[in-house]
Amino acid sequence: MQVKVLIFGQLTDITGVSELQLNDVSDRDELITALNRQYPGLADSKYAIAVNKQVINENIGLTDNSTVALLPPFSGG
Amino acid sequence: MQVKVLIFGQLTDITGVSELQLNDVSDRDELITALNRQYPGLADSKYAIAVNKQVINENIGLTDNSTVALLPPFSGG
Amino acid sequence: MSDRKPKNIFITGPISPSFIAESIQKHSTQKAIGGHSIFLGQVRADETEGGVVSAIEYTAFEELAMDNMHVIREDIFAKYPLTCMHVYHSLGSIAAGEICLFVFTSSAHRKAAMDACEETVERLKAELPVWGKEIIAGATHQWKVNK
Amino acid sequence: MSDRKPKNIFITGPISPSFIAESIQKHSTQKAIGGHSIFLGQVRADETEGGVVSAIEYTAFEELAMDNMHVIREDIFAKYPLTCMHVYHSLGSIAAGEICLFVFTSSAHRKAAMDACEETVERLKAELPVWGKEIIAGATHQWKVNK
Repeated sequence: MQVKVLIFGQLTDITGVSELQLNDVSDRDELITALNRQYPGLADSKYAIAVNKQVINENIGLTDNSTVALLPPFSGG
Repeated sequence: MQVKVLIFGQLTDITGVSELQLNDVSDRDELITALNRQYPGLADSKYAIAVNKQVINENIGLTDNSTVALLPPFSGG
Repeated sequence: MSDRKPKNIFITGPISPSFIAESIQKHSTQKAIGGHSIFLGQVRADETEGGVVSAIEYTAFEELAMDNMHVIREDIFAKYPLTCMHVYHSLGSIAAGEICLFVFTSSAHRKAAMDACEETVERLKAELPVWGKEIIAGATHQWKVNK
Repeated sequence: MSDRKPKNIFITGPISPSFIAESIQKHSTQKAIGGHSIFLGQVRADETEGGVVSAIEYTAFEELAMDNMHVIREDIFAKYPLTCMHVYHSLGSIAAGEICLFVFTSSAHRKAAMDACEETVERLKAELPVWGKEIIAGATHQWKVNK
């Protein structure tokens, strides 16, 4: 199973990329754990998570080809 | 003694002119009386009076070359 | 009172979009500005008993209007941290669809610019000796009333 | 939900005064409009610890931003009697002094246009996934924080 992760704003300073693929993460919590292992700076960062453009506030299952976005606080306008 | 009277807005529909001279009116009340005699429609009209660009709310004396303005409700913007 | 002098706010005829664009452009050198608020009054083709309004013909007691606008400007600058304020009002005949009022406030932050713009619009409608004569298609007219 | 479709609000590069003028001009045919309210966001040359901001580089999660803007638009149209609303936000590098946000609301009467404009600005700053990276003269950067 593959999940696409989009990274935005100041989080790209930590990841160095704006998009990556994660394999074998079955839900949000596993995804966060995998991300924090790969990019320890993310653990200290504030961000919301959207799955397929829906912001989620609790753990949910991910499916193949889910697109997950990491959204730090907005600063448009 | 001469007083210049400036007429604005809908009041010009009554007077037909936007400026006139009145002689021998020594204060505001005499001026109003003279205007109402000349243009009876003014007696039924709502307007403020400014003397030398100061809006006045009570009777005051007029001097030679005073400029009096008749100001119906504003409708700019 | 500051040393700001009463400015002529009147323009003969409608206020053109290109005039507005030029006014906006001029502010690009003022790099402390973070927000501009603009209000534009546009002449409506209102349906009235006598017919449809085709234009408004604006007249003013110009000298008194400029004095009163100066007081409004001073009050607004005292109340809000503005970088600048510009106000233009048309005189003469302004056709329906054309712009007759342009109020433009700028500040470091949006809230001051927006609040100042709104308050300026409200005050100038109430305090400037300006009159609008609504021209009805078919040669009659009636006088505008501000709400 | 009405039949209004999500619109692309993003423009690459700064929003030019002439674009704003064209947008205003297009409304001259809409003769029920009495008031336009416009908010413009301009990039400030803020002094920061690291130096002076020379530009802001905007990025967005565009698809989600357009969805969220659609919701805001529907809410604002449901709440205020607007004739129209236009919103544009810049992407890419916008130099200090240039315009990065253009919100434009029109209504028969001024109050609705002004209130709707202000509420739209507040909501889009809070709800659109857009990020501003402040470029500091001298090659460093920091991320903008909305207040």
